[in-house]
Amino acid sequence: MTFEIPQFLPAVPELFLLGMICFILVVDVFLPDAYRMATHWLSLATVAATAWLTVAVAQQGSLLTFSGMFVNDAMGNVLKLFTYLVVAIVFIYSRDYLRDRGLFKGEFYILGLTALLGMMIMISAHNMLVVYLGLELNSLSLYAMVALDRESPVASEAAMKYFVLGAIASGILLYGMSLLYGATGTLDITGLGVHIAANPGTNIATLFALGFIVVGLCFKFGAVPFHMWVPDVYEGAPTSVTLFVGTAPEIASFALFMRLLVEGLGGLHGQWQPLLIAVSVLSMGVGSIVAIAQTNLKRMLAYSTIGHVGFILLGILAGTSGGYQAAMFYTLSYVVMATCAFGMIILLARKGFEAERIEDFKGLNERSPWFAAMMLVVMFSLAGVPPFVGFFAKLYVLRSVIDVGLTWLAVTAVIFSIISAFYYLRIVKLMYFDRAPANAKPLKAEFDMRWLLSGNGLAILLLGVMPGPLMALCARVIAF
Amino acid sequence: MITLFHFLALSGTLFAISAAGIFLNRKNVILLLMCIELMLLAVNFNFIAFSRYLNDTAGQVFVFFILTVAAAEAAIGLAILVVLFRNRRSIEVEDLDRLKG
Amino acid sequence: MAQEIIFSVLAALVVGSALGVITARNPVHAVLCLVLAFVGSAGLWLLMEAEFLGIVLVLVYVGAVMVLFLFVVMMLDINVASMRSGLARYAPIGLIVAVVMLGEIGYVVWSRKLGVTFGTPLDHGPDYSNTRELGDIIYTNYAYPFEIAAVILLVGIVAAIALTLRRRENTRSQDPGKQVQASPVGRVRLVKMPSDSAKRQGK
Amino acid sequence: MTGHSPILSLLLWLPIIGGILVLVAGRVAPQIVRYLALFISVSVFAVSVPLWTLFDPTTAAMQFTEKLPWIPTFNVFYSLGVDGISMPLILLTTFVTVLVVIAGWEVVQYKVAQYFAAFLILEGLMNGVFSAVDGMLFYVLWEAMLIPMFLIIGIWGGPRRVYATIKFFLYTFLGSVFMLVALIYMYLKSGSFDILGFQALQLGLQPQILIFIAFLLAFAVKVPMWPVHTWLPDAHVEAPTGGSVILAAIMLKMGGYGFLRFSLPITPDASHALTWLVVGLSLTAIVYIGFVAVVQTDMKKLVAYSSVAHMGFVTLGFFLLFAIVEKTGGLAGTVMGIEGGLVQMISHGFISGALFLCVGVLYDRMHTRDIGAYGGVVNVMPAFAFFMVLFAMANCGLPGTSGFVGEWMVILAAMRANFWIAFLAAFTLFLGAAYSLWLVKRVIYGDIGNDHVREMKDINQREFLVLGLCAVPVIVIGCWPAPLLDVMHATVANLVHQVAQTKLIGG
Amino acid sequence: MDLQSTLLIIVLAPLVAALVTGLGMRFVPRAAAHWLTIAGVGLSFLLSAWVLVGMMQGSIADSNVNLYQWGLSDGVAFEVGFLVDHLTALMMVVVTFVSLMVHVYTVGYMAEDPGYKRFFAYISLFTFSMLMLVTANNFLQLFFGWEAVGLVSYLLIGFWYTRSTAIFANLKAFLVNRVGDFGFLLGIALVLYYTGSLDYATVFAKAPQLVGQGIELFHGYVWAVPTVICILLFVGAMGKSAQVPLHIWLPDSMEGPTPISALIHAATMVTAGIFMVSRMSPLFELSDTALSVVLVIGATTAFFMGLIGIVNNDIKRVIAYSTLSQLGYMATALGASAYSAGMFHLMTHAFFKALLFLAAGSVIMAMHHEQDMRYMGGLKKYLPITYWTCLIGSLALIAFPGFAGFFSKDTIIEAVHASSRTGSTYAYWCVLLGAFVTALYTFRMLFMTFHGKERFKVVKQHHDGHDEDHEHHEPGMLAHAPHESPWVVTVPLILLAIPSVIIGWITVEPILYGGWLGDAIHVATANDVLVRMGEEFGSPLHAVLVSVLSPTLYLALAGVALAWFLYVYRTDLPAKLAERAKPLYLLLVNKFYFDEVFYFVFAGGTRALGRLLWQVGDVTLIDTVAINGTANGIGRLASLLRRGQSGFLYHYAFAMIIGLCVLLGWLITR
Repeated sequence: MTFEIPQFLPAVPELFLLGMICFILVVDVFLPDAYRMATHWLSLATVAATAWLTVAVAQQGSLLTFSGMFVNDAMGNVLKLFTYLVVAIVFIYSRDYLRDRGLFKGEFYILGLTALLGMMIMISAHNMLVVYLGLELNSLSLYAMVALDRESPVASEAAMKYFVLGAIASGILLYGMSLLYGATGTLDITGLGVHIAANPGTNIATLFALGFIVVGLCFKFGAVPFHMWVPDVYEGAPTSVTLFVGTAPEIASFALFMRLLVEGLGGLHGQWQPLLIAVSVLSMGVGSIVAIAQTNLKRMLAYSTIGHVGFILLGILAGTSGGYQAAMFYTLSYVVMATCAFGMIILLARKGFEAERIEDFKGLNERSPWFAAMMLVVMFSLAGVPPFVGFFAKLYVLRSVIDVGLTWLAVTAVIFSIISAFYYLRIVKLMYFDRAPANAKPLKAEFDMRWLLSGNGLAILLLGVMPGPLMALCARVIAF
Repeated sequence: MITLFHFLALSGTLFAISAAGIFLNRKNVILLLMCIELMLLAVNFNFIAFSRYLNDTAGQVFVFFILTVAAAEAAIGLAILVVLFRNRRSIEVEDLDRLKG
Repeated sequence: MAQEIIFSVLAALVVGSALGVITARNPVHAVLCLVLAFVGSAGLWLLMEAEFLGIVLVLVYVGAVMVLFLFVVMMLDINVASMRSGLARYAPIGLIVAVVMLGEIGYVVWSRKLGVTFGTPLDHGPDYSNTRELGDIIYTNYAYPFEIAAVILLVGIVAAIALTLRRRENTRSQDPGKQVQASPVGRVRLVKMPSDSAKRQGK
Repeated sequence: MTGHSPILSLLLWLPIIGGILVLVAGRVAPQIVRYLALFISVSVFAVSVPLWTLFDPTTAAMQFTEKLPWIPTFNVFYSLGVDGISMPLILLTTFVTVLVVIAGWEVVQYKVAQYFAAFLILEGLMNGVFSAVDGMLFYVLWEAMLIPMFLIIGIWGGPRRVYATIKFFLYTFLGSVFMLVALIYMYLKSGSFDILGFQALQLGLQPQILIFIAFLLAFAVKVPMWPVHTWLPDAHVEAPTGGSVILAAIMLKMGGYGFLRFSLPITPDASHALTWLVVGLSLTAIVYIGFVAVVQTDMKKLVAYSSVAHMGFVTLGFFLLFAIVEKTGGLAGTVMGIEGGLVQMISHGFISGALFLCVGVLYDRMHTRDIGAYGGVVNVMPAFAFFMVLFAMANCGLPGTSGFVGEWMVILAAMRANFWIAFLAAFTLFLGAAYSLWLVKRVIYGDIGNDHVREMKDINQREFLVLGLCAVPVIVIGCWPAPLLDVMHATVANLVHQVAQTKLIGG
Repeated sequence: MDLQSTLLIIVLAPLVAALVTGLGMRFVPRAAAHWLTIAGVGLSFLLSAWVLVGMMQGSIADSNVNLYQWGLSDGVAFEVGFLVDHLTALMMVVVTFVSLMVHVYTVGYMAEDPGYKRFFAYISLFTFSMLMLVTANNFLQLFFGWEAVGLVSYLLIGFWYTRSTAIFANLKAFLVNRVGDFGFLLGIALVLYYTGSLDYATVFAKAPQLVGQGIELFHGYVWAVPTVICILLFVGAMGKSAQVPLHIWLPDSMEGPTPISALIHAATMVTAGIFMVSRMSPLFELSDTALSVVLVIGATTAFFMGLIGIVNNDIKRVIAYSTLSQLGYMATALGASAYSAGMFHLMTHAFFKALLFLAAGSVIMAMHHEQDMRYMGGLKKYLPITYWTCLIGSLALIAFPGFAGFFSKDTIIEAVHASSRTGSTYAYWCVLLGAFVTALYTFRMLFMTFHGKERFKVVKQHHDGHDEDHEHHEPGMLAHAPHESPWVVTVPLILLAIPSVIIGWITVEPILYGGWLGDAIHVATANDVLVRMGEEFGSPLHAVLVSVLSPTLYLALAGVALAWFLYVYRTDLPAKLAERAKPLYLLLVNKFYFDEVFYFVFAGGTRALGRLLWQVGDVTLIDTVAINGTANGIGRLASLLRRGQSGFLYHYAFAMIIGLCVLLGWLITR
């Protein structure tokens, strides 16, 4: 049989990252704890270099390699770049937190980088097998990271739940893939598209497979009713891991939806739209309502994530390129906001003290007006109040939904957004209207974290005042 | 004559059984893990059957990778289980209720 | 004809042991049932000329993974007594779900409307090697997934170690980090001592 | 009007930047914060004066326009402009802000810089709302306004401020999100967010009614109209004096402004179909709320309710149009209704603002708003009593004060529509007098109520200045509203003709 | 100097004085306060007198000029301007003259009052407002003046703001007036609607077209437009001119200082309604119904308010009720289309009623602010001037032949007699018996105050009777013997006494029958009773002689006699009578229970309704149920859903698998 060596160039970033992972792994083993910083900076450098490579190898159009299993296209590259950015931020935010808790070990970075690799693979996967493998690579790393704090009972409990549910979900996804494979005779995503386009009559097995796959994807995204892991994991995991779990993977999950549902099963849009409508309404509802009853900030943010996932799904289910652009814009801006929010929690946390309870933000305005303002920006942005980016994200998806005539859905969405505004306001209220407890200490943080966090918050404002460029970017990279 | 559908039915049955198992086993996490293994087994049956009746090896390759991943998965899962047991002295599902609400 | 018999026997075995898994009173029994199920499946796979996978299933899965399970089950001694309590409470709903799932899958399967048309599986000659065929494509077309799988295994190792490895006191494990750090200064110490003659002359 | 200096942009950004400067000053040089804030607000007012002087009252077109692309993806423009409706409101805003800054001079002691900064930023946003010609820009500023107000009430507010702010925020948020949906819908129909484009848009009756209701929700909450008014008393009671002033003097006006800018011209037929609803609600506000105001025992609540009642005249005046057309078949009288409503908005801005300032003056001395705690204030504070009585009289629409002009015109117009509408509207003559003067009787007149009152000092120069600055326009507009009316004529006439012709196809 | 600027000065001089005195109160010295204001009012009096004279000689023609445009909207121009004709000129003179008198009088009366300057500022301001009202040439300005006088009246009734009764009275006065304005404003609005203008000239020109037009107020019931308009306008007049049932504020307004009672609540402001109706005669002439209403209400006021005067013991309130009654007479005249008679009585009444009030004020000063006549008596020898002027005033009031009141009042009675309008019979009997009642209460007042034996003691102890707490000192106890008031008080009395005697002789003929008021008053020939009376009318002297034949005179005399019998000769009888006719007595003492009803209906009703709407509507329904209810509901839902997140792994798994089943089921069954 004939076989030509595949083109490696498009996949250089992944390969480089893989190499660096092994290198860092080895280096880290030979490092005494005193020099652990090296791992930190090394990982950051790796991410930066990968980003550079990604930019370097990016080219027009989409380019397939590895016998069509790997695709390098504009959307993928943009999503990857954002993922790098988030992961780098996460590493910087986490450093002091981890050090204070004795978790400042190489494993965090190794697993983080492998998770990153997994996300990259998901983002540029073009074959169901690769999708599955990328998903697993990512998930397994995340399971381990959640359990990384071995002394913490809640962490291990969270990890256990995450693991079991994740395994079930991937089992379901696999079953769907197997059926799909049987129904279409191919694993290739292009092949799927072609096959479905070729025989338009929806056949029962494909639909059935579709159901399984949607469930699998929704689990990864954390959409109701497959969301149960989200609050527990967010609360149980160490905050820096929560920061990781809660941000970057959302981008990858969005990519999964795009690859599987849109590029692969786009022909079945009529079939999966109702499913996603149901899921997104449920997500928005549960997310916005249950969050009200929370006293733990991480848990509250978990529910708010669920709610936002509902909004992202709105964009996807619209099924128009405008909708996909909206969903992408929403995902990216949400990730920026979530990073800042968890960053604030880390900022407030100190050795032996987790700033997880909502009360811990009392009177922040007196302790640090600047960071209180940053948190204010995040909260109003999450609530979807202009002029912050969160508003334009909502605007974008609502537009796409109304565009396809689902105005009632838009109305439902805005009602839920009002309900959700309540608990965001509660945070602002605590920070500004309440007096700080007497024993409140001033915030201490390395200057790089301060600057980065401030920049993060200002970015939310800036993207809000000037949403044009990012929108244009989304519009350019998603053109179906 | 054994047809594709025999295998599909078998895998379907396995899948259903594993689902039922998740409902039945409320005590102990290991059994949940085993149910998941059953689920994967069902999936493998599908792939193999299809690859056979499609005369396409891809399915078998997929199974090959599933097995690999499943092994790694089991390793990590059991590792987490051990950590959990060290923290809680128990792996009973009933005891995993620290995080809720 | 023989095939049908073998199939039905093995299928019955698989299903039966699967049921055993989920109803076993004792986790050890459950693991053993699972092993049985795997063995049966391996047989069925052989029947489908997926020899390599069949063997891998037995070697890797039964031989490694299941043993790992058993090991863990033994290590974490679980009180068998409390295993079955509360089974009844969820039995009905479990049953219902199983039946519904089965019904749905069954409906799809019996509807026999799968997307592609299935030819009859062609019987390979005796010189056919399933292993070679798999090998051919795994190392060529599927090189990329293969690499990923490798990384996944790596992650498995790293994670397992990171989570479970505990440095106990009074264990003589070696630490590469420290070894590399080793320097002559830390090894030999030269102590200067006055000789007896010097003492004597001092007098 | 091209080639002019970007006054509107200045009015939008100067206060915001100034606010940030004030925040910075709060860090580096706290002692100059007040003067800086005053300087900025005054200069903003100075910048806004040319709007009046250079305004061309003969045209209905937008003036001082600016247009830059903002969000190309949505075809959203940063486009500003004013006409006879919005120009006076902008001046009102800049003027009142100066008052607020002076009023907060030594009253505010906690987080001074943030206080003034919040008001300056708020001012910029409000100017933006009044001058936005692009729907999305309008909406963004409209919502953004909530944030500083939320903080103002919440940080410097009274004991129940949390309930009040959250109620305020969610109420207004609830109202406006539906407007957002409507805006998006029309954007998809017309391809841009240009308000003038919206007005030119052809719409069937069904969508019109839905859009109208969406807008109604947004604006009715802001105005506020019965029955979505209950946030106002709470917000006012808890807000600091400055907050109440801005809230009553300007924010409420945005609702009325919205009706003229959006509801009427964009959905004329729906407005026609639902006139009964709005008119009914307005009359309810005038009568029902009037009665409610009479029995209030909290001064701020009383003034707040009276604001609701007075805003009822605004909405009534705006929506008399179709009633008149139906009755008389002509447009005569419609302009008077709308202009009356507009004048009422301006004058209410001054009067209610002044009344809240008066309450603030008392509150700063006694730290209670309970009417029962006062009595015989005139004995110790004659100068203050003079202003209080003056504004109370203006509040019950005494001729010669601005409060009279609007009510007079609206009632005259209402009579064209229907005798009974005018009849109910005229209730304000009695009710307005009842609650205003009863308040005066219990607070100002009478023998000295208690020793706390006896110790009260009369207003100082600063307070005198503030109240005096309020009194002047009240009297001037009352005695000679012609100049104010003249700038509106062209715009309102144009608006009326726009609204008078149906958008229905073939209609 | 042309007419317009003259008018401008007439109107603005008091305003300037008021502003300077009022706003510059801190800086203006005390003496300057009264000199400034007196100068202002004096100036405008002289000028208006000049205008009047000029008009009498015909050297000054009627003029109607617009000063400036107040506002323009919808093609309707709201102007501010002056309409000067004989009617206006007459009113201007009356107003400024009485005002001037009061200014002078005040210098003495308020001498010790701390609010001295404020008082002058107020009354000057009042003069300005009143002049605005009378010189108006359009409804807007009329309404302005209308409200402005109301405002000043409000301020002046509450002048002694520390008295709870005073600040209650002024609020009451303002609110009751507002009820009247309610109708007035609607009337104006209707005028604008039907004539498209608010300018008198235009409106009156178009007025005839209104006839025959109908307005459907209730479904199926159509009213004639003029009737509706006129009744609404008259409602306004009822408020200002204190016609039943909106009269209740006037007696209480006596809480204000006496000069005010003289100026505002007797001479000028309360007659604004009468003036307005006369001004609107072209409209009122279009509707017999409206006029009948005016007639009946006026007559009722005239008679029944007089009755109350009989039983009241507060000297000022007695005069106040007589004012009510006299206003009733004027209204009756209007109702009988005898507008000029109404105006004539307005003028004469202005003089002698002001006189009476000021005299009463002088008495009150002498009694150290004691107003209860039961503690007076025999003051004649202490206050001669006051007594004689007061007597003149009383004679004028009871229409004793020859005095001012005689000409006007008799004419009214005759006019009503002659009128054939619906309700005129009732009205006639009211006004006729009114004559008797008037005489009774007037001389009761006179006798109780000046005749009989002294019912007060003079306790020799130093007591400053003029400090603020004069309310509280022992009734009937005087620090020192009463003495005649200073010249600033007596001079105005005398100056007012003169016209009370002679004015009738001079003006009766031109005003009533000479058609001197000219075009200002328009009477449909069919209604014009005065013309017919004019035919019998020879000369004032003749009229006096003829009066011997009229029942009026004898009724009046009977009244006087009865008063003398009861309050000088048999002073014990009144108490007995009161016992005998208790119910009637109580009815009168409680003023027919009007106040009670009003308090209950208006004050009580308003507050009850307000409280109901607030507590039930706002607080309960909207806030508690709708708003907080929703919030709590969501909160409860949250905690409910929250329980779904049970923390048990298998529950989570169930959720997933059941969700899967549902999705699949939905997919394959569609």
